[in-house]
Order: sequence, then C-alpha cells, then structure tokens
Amino acid sequence: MTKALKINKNSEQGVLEVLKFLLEKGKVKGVFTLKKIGKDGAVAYSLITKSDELKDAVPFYPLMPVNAGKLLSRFTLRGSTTDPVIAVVRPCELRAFIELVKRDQGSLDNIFFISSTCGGVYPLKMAADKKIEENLSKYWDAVSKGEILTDLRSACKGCEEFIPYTSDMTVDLIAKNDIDKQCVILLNNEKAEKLVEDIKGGFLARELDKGKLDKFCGKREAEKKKLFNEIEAKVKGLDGFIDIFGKCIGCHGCSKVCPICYCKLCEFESPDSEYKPSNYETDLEKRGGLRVPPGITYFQIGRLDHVTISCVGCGACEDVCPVDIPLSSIYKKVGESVQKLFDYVPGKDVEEEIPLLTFEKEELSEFED
Amino acid sequence: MEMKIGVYICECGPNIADKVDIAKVINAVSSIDGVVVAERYKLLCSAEGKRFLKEEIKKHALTHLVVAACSPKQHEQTFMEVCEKAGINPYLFQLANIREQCAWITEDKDEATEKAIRLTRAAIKRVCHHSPLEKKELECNTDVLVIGGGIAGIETSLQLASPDRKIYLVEKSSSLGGLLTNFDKTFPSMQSGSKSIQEKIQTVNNNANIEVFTNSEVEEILGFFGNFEVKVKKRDEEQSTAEFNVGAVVLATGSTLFDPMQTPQYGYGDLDNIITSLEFENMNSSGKITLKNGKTPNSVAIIHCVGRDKTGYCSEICCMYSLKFVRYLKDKISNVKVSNFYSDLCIPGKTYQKFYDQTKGKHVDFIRSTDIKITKNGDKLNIEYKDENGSKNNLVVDMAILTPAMEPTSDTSRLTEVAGVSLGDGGFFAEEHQKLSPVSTTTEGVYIAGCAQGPKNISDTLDQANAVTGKILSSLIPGRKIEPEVKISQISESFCIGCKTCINVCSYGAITFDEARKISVVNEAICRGCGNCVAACPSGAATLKHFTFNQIYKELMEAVQ
Amino acid sequence: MNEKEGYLDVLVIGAGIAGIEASSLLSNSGRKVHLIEKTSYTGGNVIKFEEVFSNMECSTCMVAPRQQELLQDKNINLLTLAEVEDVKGSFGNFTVKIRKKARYVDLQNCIGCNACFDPCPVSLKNEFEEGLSERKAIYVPCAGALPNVPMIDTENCIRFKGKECKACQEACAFEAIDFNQKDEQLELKIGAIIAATGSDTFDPKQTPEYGYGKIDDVYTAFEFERLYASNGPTEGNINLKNGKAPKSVAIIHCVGRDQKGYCSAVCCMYSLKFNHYLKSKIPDIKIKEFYTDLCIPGKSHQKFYEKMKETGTDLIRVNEIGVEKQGQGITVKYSVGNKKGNLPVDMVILATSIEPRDDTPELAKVLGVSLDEYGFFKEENPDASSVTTSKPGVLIAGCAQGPKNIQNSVSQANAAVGKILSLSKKR
Amino acid sequence: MSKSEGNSKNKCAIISSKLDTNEVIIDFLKKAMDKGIFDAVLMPLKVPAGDSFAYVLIKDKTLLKDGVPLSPIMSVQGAKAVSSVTRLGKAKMKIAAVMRPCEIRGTNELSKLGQTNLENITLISMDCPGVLPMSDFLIDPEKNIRIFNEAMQKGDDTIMRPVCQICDKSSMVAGDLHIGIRGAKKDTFFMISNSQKGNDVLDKLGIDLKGDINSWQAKVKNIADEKHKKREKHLKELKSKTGGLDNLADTFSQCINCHNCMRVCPVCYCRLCYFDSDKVKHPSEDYLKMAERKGSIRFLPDTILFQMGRMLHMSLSCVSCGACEDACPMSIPVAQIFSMIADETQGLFDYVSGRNIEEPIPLITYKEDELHDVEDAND
Repeated sequence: MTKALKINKNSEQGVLEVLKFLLEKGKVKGVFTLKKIGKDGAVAYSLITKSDELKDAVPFYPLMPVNAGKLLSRFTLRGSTTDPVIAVVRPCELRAFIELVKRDQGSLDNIFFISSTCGGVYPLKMAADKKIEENLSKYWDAVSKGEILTDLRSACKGCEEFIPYTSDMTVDLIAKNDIDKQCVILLNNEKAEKLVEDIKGGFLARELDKGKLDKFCGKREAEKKKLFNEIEAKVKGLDGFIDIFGKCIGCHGCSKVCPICYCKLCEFESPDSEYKPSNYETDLEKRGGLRVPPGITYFQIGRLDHVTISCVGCGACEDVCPVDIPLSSIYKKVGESVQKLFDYVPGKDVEEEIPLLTFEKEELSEFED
Repeated sequence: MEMKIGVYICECGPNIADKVDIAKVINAVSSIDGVVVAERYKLLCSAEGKRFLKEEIKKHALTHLVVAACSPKQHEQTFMEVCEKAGINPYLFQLANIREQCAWITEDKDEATEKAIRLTRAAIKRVCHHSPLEKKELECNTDVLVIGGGIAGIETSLQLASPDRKIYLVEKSSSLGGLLTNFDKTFPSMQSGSKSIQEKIQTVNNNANIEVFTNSEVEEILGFFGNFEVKVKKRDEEQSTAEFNVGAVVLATGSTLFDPMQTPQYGYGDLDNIITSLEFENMNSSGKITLKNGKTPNSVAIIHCVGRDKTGYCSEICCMYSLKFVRYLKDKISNVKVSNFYSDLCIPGKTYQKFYDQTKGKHVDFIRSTDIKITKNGDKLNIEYKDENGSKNNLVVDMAILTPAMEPTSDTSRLTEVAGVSLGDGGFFAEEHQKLSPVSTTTEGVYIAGCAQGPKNISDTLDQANAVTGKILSSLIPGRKIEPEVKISQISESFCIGCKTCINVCSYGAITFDEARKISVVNEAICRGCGNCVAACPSGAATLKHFTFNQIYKELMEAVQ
Repeated sequence: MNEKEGYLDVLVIGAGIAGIEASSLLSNSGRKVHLIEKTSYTGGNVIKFEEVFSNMECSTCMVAPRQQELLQDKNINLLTLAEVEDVKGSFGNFTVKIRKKARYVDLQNCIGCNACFDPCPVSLKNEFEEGLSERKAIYVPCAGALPNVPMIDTENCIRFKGKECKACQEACAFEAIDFNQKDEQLELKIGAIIAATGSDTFDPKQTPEYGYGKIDDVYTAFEFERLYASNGPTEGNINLKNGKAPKSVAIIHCVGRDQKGYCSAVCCMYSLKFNHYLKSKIPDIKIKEFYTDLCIPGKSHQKFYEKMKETGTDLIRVNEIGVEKQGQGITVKYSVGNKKGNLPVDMVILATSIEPRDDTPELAKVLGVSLDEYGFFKEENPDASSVTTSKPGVLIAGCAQGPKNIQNSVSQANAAVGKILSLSKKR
Repeated sequence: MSKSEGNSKNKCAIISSKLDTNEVIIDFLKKAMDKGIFDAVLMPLKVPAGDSFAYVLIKDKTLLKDGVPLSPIMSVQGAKAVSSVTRLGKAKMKIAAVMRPCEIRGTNELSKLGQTNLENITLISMDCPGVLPMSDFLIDPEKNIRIFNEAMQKGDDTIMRPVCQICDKSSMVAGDLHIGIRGAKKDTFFMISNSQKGNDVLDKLGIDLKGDINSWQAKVKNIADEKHKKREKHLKELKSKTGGLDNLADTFSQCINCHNCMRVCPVCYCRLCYFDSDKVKHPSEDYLKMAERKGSIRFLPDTILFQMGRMLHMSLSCVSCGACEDACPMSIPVAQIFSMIADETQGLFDYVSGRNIEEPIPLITYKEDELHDVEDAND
C-alpha cells in the first residue's frame, strides 16, 4: 500500500493546495503547470515562482498546447536545474521527457513530477474555436465515470498508457466518482513523502483501483482498435501513403511540436535533401510530372523512421496539422509495431536503453554463426 | 581538461585603489567555480607586474587569465603578450576595465566597488567560454599598382621602383605626363615645367622595373593589402586585359578643370577670345599669344574663381598661376595691360607673396570684384563687375582668360567602386584622416597622391608622392609577413541559405558568394572582424570568433544579475 | 654598419606632430629612431590646441594615441631635454653628439601622480600656458602631457641655488626623484637626419599699433587657445582680466604679415575656428573678423567657412587697423577703402604669423644646411618635393621648412621617410 | 496596380473561346508546349486523393488536362515552388509558371534575395478571385470545389479568405504574361504581355496583338479601388483591436509557437530560423530568474519574441498572400496582422514587395552616398 494524501477539495484545488504549500515552504523554487493567460482565457504552460500566481493555474485543464516533456527538455538543455522544481505533467509528457533525457536532451535532477491517471484532452481546434469552457463539466463527468468522450483527440481516445510509471505523485482521477469533492494524491516514493512530510493532515494508505482502471483500459483498447482499422483501410501500401499525405503542405509543424524531433536542423530541411536542377531533370525524364516542392512523402516516411522507436503517442502532431491528416493514428500504429519487436515502452524507465540506438557487442551473435 | 582561472586586480597606483575596495572584489570573485587564485597587485602593466603575472600563471598552472585594470585599448596587447610568454593562448584572457569605466567615473566608493565586482565577475563568466585562437601569417606581394600617369603617378613610380619591387603604371590617356606637359613654366621658380616632366617620362620609360600601360583602365581590384588581384583593360585593337598581383594600390588620377560652359555669365563658348587657363598655357607654349583674328592683344583680363561657387571650394593654385600668366604676357607682348579680377588673393606659404610682390607693377592691376559678366563690345570684350564698395563698373579688353576650379576626374566615382574606397569633400577621394593620414584611405593598402585627394600645387603633390612612398616602403617590405585579423567572422555552411544580406553590409569586401554551393564564404585574410555580417544575418548562420553569442550572453547576464 | 646602405639608425629632431609621424613610420619599417626633443614633453604646438579645424576634432584625442604608441615603441629611443651639439660625416655615415639635460625624475618609477607638485615652495609663470598660469619648479607643462613625468627646472629650484630643500622628494611615494642625476653627452652613429623643429609665432610687441602688452584683454592666438583649453589655466572658461565673460570680440588677421613678408596659410582657418570656440562657450557673443585676403584653400575649408558664417559672424576687409584703449574697454580703429570705422569690443585676438624658431640658425650651422631669406630651413629645389636640403642625408619636415597646416606637415614627415627609405636603397 | 500595366507598350490580344478560364489557360499552354516555347509547365493539379491541390512540374503534355490554374485553395505558396526548382541554379528547361499575382510577387521578391533564378522561367498570372480558407475547404473538398467555381463566376469573394477579400493587388502586378477575365465580354479573354519575354511568347504563337484592353483596365481598377477601401477599413479596425503590446500579447496568447506560419511563408527563406537557433535557448537558472522577476512567466517565453522578430525580418517583403493564416492551428488572424504591418512599413519607403525585380529591398540594400542629407544635418 503506498502512502497518499487526501484533501477534501476537488482534484484541481487539492493539487493547487499542495503546490502552494511547496512554494511557500520553499520546498521548490518553481512550478510548471498550465495557467490561464491573457483576457480571453488562453491556456499555456507556465513557470510559476510566486504562490499567489497559482490562482490562475489550471493543472488538469483538458488541453495540451504543447508537449510539456519538450518544454522540460528545453528548460534543462543547457544544464540541469540546481533549484528544485515541480512539474504537473500528463503520463505521455513524462514519458516523452524521459525519452529525451535518454538522448541527452535534458536532465531529471531536482525535478519532481505530479501526474495523474489521464482522462485525455480536447483537440487544439476546440481551443482555437474557444469551445473548451463549455465542455469542461462534460469532460469531468466522463472522467469520473470512466467513460471516453467522442470529441477527445483520437490519440487520447486510444491511449492505454494512461497510468504514469515514474511520477513522484499520482492524482487518482479516472473512474473516481467523487473527484469533485475529494482529491487523492498517491506518494509513489520516499522523495515524494519527504517533500510533503509536514503538510497538515496525515498520510493514509491508498492504492489505485486496479479493477476499475483495467475496465477503463479495455474501453481505450477498443477505441484504439477502431482507429487502427480506419487507418489500415485508408493506408494500403505506398499508394495509400501517397494518398493520405496528398494534402500535406510541407509545413513540418508535426516535426516542430513532436517531443522526439529535437534536431537543431532537421535532415529534411538541410542542404543534403535539397533537389538540385539535375535531380529535377532526371526525375522528369522518368515521370511526366513531379510534385514541387518535392519530398512530401519522403519527409513523412523519413520522420516515421527517425521517431517511431520513441513515439509516446502524445498526439501533438495531429493537433497541429493544418490539413487534419490523422497523423497520431499513423505514428501510434507504426510506433507500436516497431516497439513490440523489442517489447519496449518508450519513456517507461530512464535506465532502459533505446533499441536500435544502442549497440551491444554480443547482440546479433545468433545471426553471425 | 579542468578550467583553472587566475584573477588579478590592479591597483594602478592611486587610480583604482583609492576608488575601489579591492579586498571586497577579491572575495566576491574567489567563490566563482573555476577561479583558483584571486590577488591584487600594485601596477600590473609595469615590468615587475608582468613578471609577477608570468610566474603566477606558471605557479598555479592557470588555463585562463582575467585581469581587472585599465581599458583594453591601453594594455590588452601587453597582457596578451604575457599570456603568450607564459605558455597559454592569449585569447583565453579577458581584461575587465575597472578604471576608465568604473573608478574614474564613479564618485561613491561603494557603488564603484559594486560595479567593479560586477565587471570582474562578468569577465570571468565570459572567459570560461573563450576558445583558443591561432595567429595566421601570409606572404606579402611587394609590387605596386599606380593609377594615373601624371606627375604624382610618375614621381611615386620612380621613388618606389627597385629590382625587388615591380611597378605597374596605368594611364587612361595615350601618353604619360598629365596636365604638367602643357605648362611651359611653373611657379614660383619659373623653371621649365614641360621640359622637366619629359625628362621624368624618359626615366620612367627606360626603367626596367616600371611597366607602363597607356590607353588602359583598371577594371577590377580584388583582395587585400599585400595581395591585390588586378585586372587592367587595354583599349588597343585586341581589347586585351592584363592580370597581375600587387601588394598596394596608389590612386594618382589627378584632376580636371571645371567646364566654364556651366557658368554662361562668363560667355565662354559663345564669344571669341575667351579662353581657359589650359588653352592659354598651350597657346603660350606654342610661342605666340594671338587673338582669333591673328592680332596680338594689348589688354588682357584674367578672371579668378571661375566655378568656385558651383564646386564650393577654393582650388588654391589659380591665383598663383594667374601671376605666372601675367609674366607670360609681359615676356611675349611689350606694354600689354593685364588686369586680374579676383575675390581673395590666395598666396599662402613663404615664397608666394614675394612672387606676387615681384609680379605687381606697371600696367598690372588687381581689381577685387564680384558678379562678373562678360559681354561683346564690337570685336572686344566688356568685363562688367561690382567693385569693392559694391558699385557697378566695367572694363573693355581684347582677351579674357578664365581660371576654372579644379575638379575630380570623370572616372573617380568608378574607381571608388573598383578600389573599395569612398568619396570625400568636393567629390575627391576621401583620405583616412584629414590631419594624420592624408595619403592613406580607409581601405588598408590603397593610397592617394596629388590632386586626386584635392586641389594642390606641384611641390605639395610631390610631397604626397613621397609620403605614399614612405608609407609603402615602411610596410610592404620583401619577406615581411602580414598578420591578418584573428577575431574574424565565419559562416556555417549548413545554415547559410545564400541570401547575400551579409555581402551587402560587409564594408571590407571580405565575403564572396560560392555560386556552386549557393552559400556566402568569408575570406579569412581580409575580414577585419567588424561584426556587421553577424548582426545582419537573419538566421544567425554568421558568428564572430571571440564575440560569440554565448560569450556575450554569459558576460551580460552576470553583469546584470 | 653595412657598407652598401651605411648606418640605418635615423635621428629625428623635434617631437612635434611631424617628428612623431616620421618616427613611427620609420619604426614601422624596422629602422631604429633616436627622437630628440628640446622640451620635457612630446606633441609640440599641436597639443596646445583644444580642437583642430575643419571637423573640430579634439586635438588630444587625435594625438594622444600616437604619443602613447611612441612611448611604447621599442624601435624609438625618445630623448627629452636633449639638443644636437655637433654633426660630422655624410649620408649613411653621420656621427652626432647630443647633450641631454637631466630630468631629475626617474622615467620608469614615476607614475605621474603629481603628489610632488604642492610641497614645492617655488612658483613662476608657465611658458606652456603662455604665462597665463603658474607652475612649480618641479612641473609637467599641462595635464595630459606625455610622457606624464615631471622635470625639475634647475634655474628656479631653490635646491640648485644652494638651499637645503627635499620637499618634492619626500612627497614622492615611488622614490622617483633623484637629485644626483647628471647631464649626459651621447654620441650616435646615424644614417640620416630629419629636422622637424616646428615654428614660433610673431611677437606682436614688435607692432605696437595692436596694443599688445599695453592693453589688457588683447591676446595672441596661442594665448586664446590656452584660455579655451579644458586642461588650460582657466579650464576652458573664456574670461576677461576682470573675470567677466566678453560680450564682443574682434579677431584681427595677418598680424605681422607685412613684417614677415608672407601669408602663414593657417591663420584664416584657425581664426574661423575661434568662432566655434567663442560661440560654444558664449552663444550670443558678437564677433567681428578683420582680414585682408581670406586664404581658405583646399576641398574642405570653404565649407567650414560657410558653416561659420551661418552663425552670424561678419568679416570686414580692411586696409589698416589699430587697437586703442577706450576708458575701461578697447576700440578697434580700421579703414575700409577710404572709409574709416571704429568698433568698441571687450576682447581682441591677434592671429599672429608663423616664424622660424629662434634657435634655427644655430641648428642649421650644426647640421651644415642653409636657411632661406625668411629664416626657415632652405629646401633643395622649391619645384620638387621640399623635404630634401642641399646636404644629402639631412631632410626637413613641417613648419621648420615653412608655414603650413597639420595635414601638409604630416605629408612632409611621411615624404621625408619615403626619401630616406628609397634613397638609401640606391646609394 | 503597377505602372507597367497601364502603359500601351504591352501587347494584348483578345481570344474568344467557349471554354472556362482554366481550360483557356491549359489550351494556351498546350499550344505553347507544342511550339516548343515551353519544355515544362508549373501549375496546381488535384492530388491523387482528390482532397487537395499541389503544384506540379508537368513535362508530359497529356497531364496538362488535369491542371487547375485557379485552384480553390493555396496549399503551397507558388513562390516557394519556383524557389525549390531554381534556388540551386537556373532551370535546365524552359518553364512556364502559372500562378496568382501574390505568388508572382513572392517569386520576384525571392529572386532579389538570391533564392530564385528566373532565367528560363516565364511568369504567367491571371485575375485572381481569391481562395477558400484551408480549414473550410477540407470539411468537404468536392462540395467546396463546386462552391468555389460558382463564386468565381459570380465574382463573389465573401466565401474567400479574409486577406483575399481585402486584396487590392489581385490582377496583373508583375510577371511576363497575364490572362485577364475581368471586364471581358462573354466567351472572350484578354491575353496581356507585360515584358519582352511575354511579347516573344505571343509573337511565336502568332497571336495578333492589337486588342484593346481598356475595358479590362477599367474593371480591374474599380475592383482594386473598392478592395483598397475595404482593406483600409478592415485593417484600421484590426489595428484598434490588436495595436499596442498588451493587445498584441492577447491576440497571440493562444499561439503555441509551432512556427507553421514561418515555415509556409514564401519570404521566410532562412534554413534555420533565428528563433529556433541556440540564441533563444537559455540555461535553467536564467529562466528561473526571469520567472522570479515577474512571479510567473509563460513557458516558453518566446511567442511574442518570435512574432515581432519575424515581423521585423520580413514585413518589408510580405506579399500578404495569407499562407500563414491557413497554416495556423489556432486560427490566429496572422496574415491580416502581418498585412497591416507590411502596408505601413512598405509604405514608409513607398515600396511594394515584388512589384519590380530591379527595385532593391529597402533597409537591406546599402548605398554609399545614401544618407548624405542626414549626415550633413548634424555635422
């Protein structure tokens, strides 16, 4: 039984109280969480150092403007933070950050993580159309009932990794019918316990309700199957690929927001992949017409090749695509098939080596003899 | 390799010690990681000071050095030499200026100390990000290109030419000699002008070390001091171009006369017997001074300052050669009456007033006048003018000689593009500094001599020709190596997209465009590290050694903590 | 000594702007230079000006870096308080005797903190400041002089007149003052000599009609320059003897021109510069300039004149002119053509002609070169470049050869070097 | 309306044809390819899946029939297409690029910046009815193609993108040839040449060039004037809403810093944008210090820095083609804001981006004796 905190407030207020406590007691120097910004209610990740700024914080707001893992990597790229910081992140964001740490793009030192059993988020389009506020109650209602809302992002609807593996604290949300009255925060390790040891109200023993969560997981799995079948129908062979990416306008937004795409200069934007006049000439000899600028499908397949071993299925790519290509289903499906080969779950454990990127001396001995 | 920084704070006698609490600065900087020693010293720039620094570097096996003392302009070079002698790369060193920028300008001691601490800490944070840079050397070409075959070009070529220094003398017209060939005599000595220039042309022609190009124009000059690549287009039948390398370029293109047609009030071009000074020199050299109708004039007017209001400057020599014209007229025509219409007599220097005093006399008068207008009066000329008290007056004469202002030659602006120099006052070539470097230009290795730099007399022209010789012989020495700037810019090949914005702002022509790879490339020998390209490059592909973003960012953030 | 080229060292006499430029160019070419200067400081006349025409650049900012380089240049051996006593030999092979007076202050140790000035009991008129301010027996001519090391004036120091006084030595924290320094006699092997001894200005006492020396507030150009100088006697404030600022000023050109017989080329330009000086300190001051012929040749100078005229100064061309006392103030009496006029003013500035230094004849004899009829060094051929003299190996540069502006002095300094470097190749 | 349009030097022909605009253009291109005037044609084609359009470099004449010069959407800005073909060297074949006026201007601007080599390229423009917003089109591509064509016939621009509705340069501005539909009688089209290259093409095609284009010019002028008034009104309103740092911050408060707008913009040609480079990546203690100064900062604190930085870099070259607004996932009116700024900055130098190849881009072109009047002022 892990220790847990119980606060008689709704889950968001409960977490905010803990964050306020940590800031005021100087246990942490800064808090990473979603916050309301500007007069027309935009929500964005913020780094908060003064406790009274927490009044606008909305930690579990159902929107992922950008993958927090990518932000934490940027925060610690130039060296780990010496002052302790706590971040409220979703499981896929935490996994994305860990995947980046494995690739020397950040450091976990002095960063505490509060995550939750993730109920998924609405698509960016809904925020753009300012329709999230009116769907908030519907969202929390579905979460507490352990149901899946149809207008969530497809990546979230089919997401089975909704329980965080390595967060210091986990807020129990899914299928917890009293989340608007009671906030339960599980303290997964001594670090977490030590952090909140002198908070008022003692600890109690609490576990995630395996049964309810497994049932919920089944629903997510069904949704995932549905999405994968849709994609399979649409994308048959290379021609299917060309058709699905026909609409792509080459804005590379999907690679910009993807946490795993961290290259300073993407190979598909560098001089080596640029078409020279001679290439145009030879291509036009072979085929009557050539799409210009070339390399739309080449970029998508190339990115798939670079990213899928570590793709955490966070769905940021589909969210940002201006032509609504079902990218997250494609990358999740290809990602899973690649990761299954090595039964590797990206970002599950920072010590676990990334397959394909790490070479073991005696690795392929069975093929050699 | 672990970083070991030594920080030394100079008292500079009373200058810093009185105003900054050095002990406080020392313990404020000793705690920074990487700093292994922080000490003070009486006078670091003195001989003992330098010896002390050298021993300290060796004793603590320092990898980086920070000195907090005076302005880099003063002793950065001194301390870099100390680093070199002590065996560490001179660029792993930073000088914090806590004298001119702190002690000398801050009244309150605490404030001065606080500022000294910030400046020193900032220097330390910067030095951690310095990377070692190596000095480079280049073999220099000692030949010289002289543009313009007048007296200035000829004198420079004769002074410079020697077996180990070839001179290329390029003249636009078909023969050498320039304006001087037309002058029978020159002031103040009244010795023969054209004779002396012909002798000089002879010595140039049979000097094996001078290659003369007539009817030719310099088309292109690329490169830098010590290694210019020159293209000269010959306007002969085959229109061939010659290409050669030189170490320095001398602009000796002289000047031309203002065209009096632009000032119609003088009637030049539509009334007879109104001639310019050059036409009069040729007439005098041909032996007889006659009117259009062949008769000899017995009254001549010399009009000074023709075109001066248009050009906006006094051309210095017109008053003097007008006096010479009076003597020409006196020799050739007995009892000729000469009247000079002038505004201000410009006869500076020790020998000129005497020349004027000896020219005055019978039948020679000097009329101070303004608003001169020349009209027809039968077959004579009527000079209308306003005299000293402003009342209108006129004088009838047979002939009028105009002294037009001196102007830059027609191809001056073209040559500024070719030689990479700029135009100054009056449209002449701009000297680097009006007082201290009158014969050099802002482009190192390109010099100016004679009237190309501004109107002047023959002896000043020859002075400038010898001055250019002095400058070149003292810097372009056979065997001497040129040390190009080390802190130069570099453009990342993968990030550059070839938009050429950097090439537009580079004032030294140091960036060329690689057509094949469509990227801009910095010529390391010419780049002077001014940083224009780094500021202009939209994507940050250009970076400047020793002033990288990181170094400046760290320094700044530490200073404003 | 290498036979073909002879001795390579060069002797430069005079550390004014021409001497400095010649020395640094020679050092740049690898030659060793012995730069001897009669006074205790470098910079000559140029450092007396606050600003120079025509871009009104501050003259110390212009010259100080060059002086600094000179002091740090290993190829240049600067000998202050030194004069040439005897010269023997010919081009490439001169033997020169130099007498160097003692400075009594150690150049290495002294850091120019000026602590030794106050205790000195002696006080007398400072020649550098044209007598407008006082100096001690141990002194530096002006703040910012380089080398920034004082000298002891043995004529006036009471210790050198037998009295027991160590005031300055006790005040020095760096043991820089050493009374036992002796005058020295040096002998140098020299290849070529450049005389760049500069010039003096005409003493207007010789023309009483200007009332100089008799009437207060009649200043020579150099005195006015020092009045305006920020490191000068009045730190740049232009005041009359009675301490008040002048409301009207007359600037008289060509003072001494008739006596000298030539136009000194620069007085018109520096008189126009004085307008900028006066207007910058006293904006609504009335200025009248009396001239005979405005001599502003060259591409940049007329522009300077026109910009000055816009500030409202008017110029009057006069035949004769005189300055007389008028009760408390001064009046300028002048005649234009046949009309007479007089103008009451508070201050008069006399633009005095340039003339040779008084020790020029003596130096000429030592160097074996002749003077021209005006007392300047005589150039070999007035039509050619005027830096060579009739004696090969002895060259002249700057106002020592005749009145000229800074630009032409610098050109002549470079030209002299050009001649030495190119001639020694062909010897 | 550029000056070259009005002068009589240009040759013009009136073509009568029953076909619609697209077919007339394709027929013209086909004839030109037959005559060997062009080896290839660059114009939009429907993508295989039929749900979008893309620029295709067509060499095989049979593919021409699928071309849709007046496509309902601008998926890729034409200037970017031409640049990708010719940036690394002039095209090896003679190409006719059929594009909208703002794409032609973008191409000219890019050629001034060394990103396009126009040798062997003939720029053909046409009177542009505007394009549909990308997000609207994608809801139902088939239906929207029909709606677009009807609106185009009627000249109704209310369904087009906001920047197209206020575009006052929607006819011939630059380029070599222009196909005019405005002010034409039924079943007739104007074929106007705007350069020597254009004249040669028409001569070789033997099209008699004595048509009178006054009716076209008049129609184009009054459309342009009307749109200009609409533009000024619209942008003035926008300025009151988004002017000032706070308003601007609020307008971009939803921006997620995905830089789509920069990537699709024709005049943002840098390979690595300054705002993606190391220069904006700071150590954690500096971010914490920034946060402490304000109590809380948006993370990443780069949105306004990027937007204003991009404005600073490219507003003088902006052709207000609207590509950025199409690509913005958060539906921020980026194109309208950047058009507002571009009108003002270009107005300062009375410069129109891409109007004429010889016209240097202000500020990045330095002339030796450029600022004498200012220099002397304070000399």
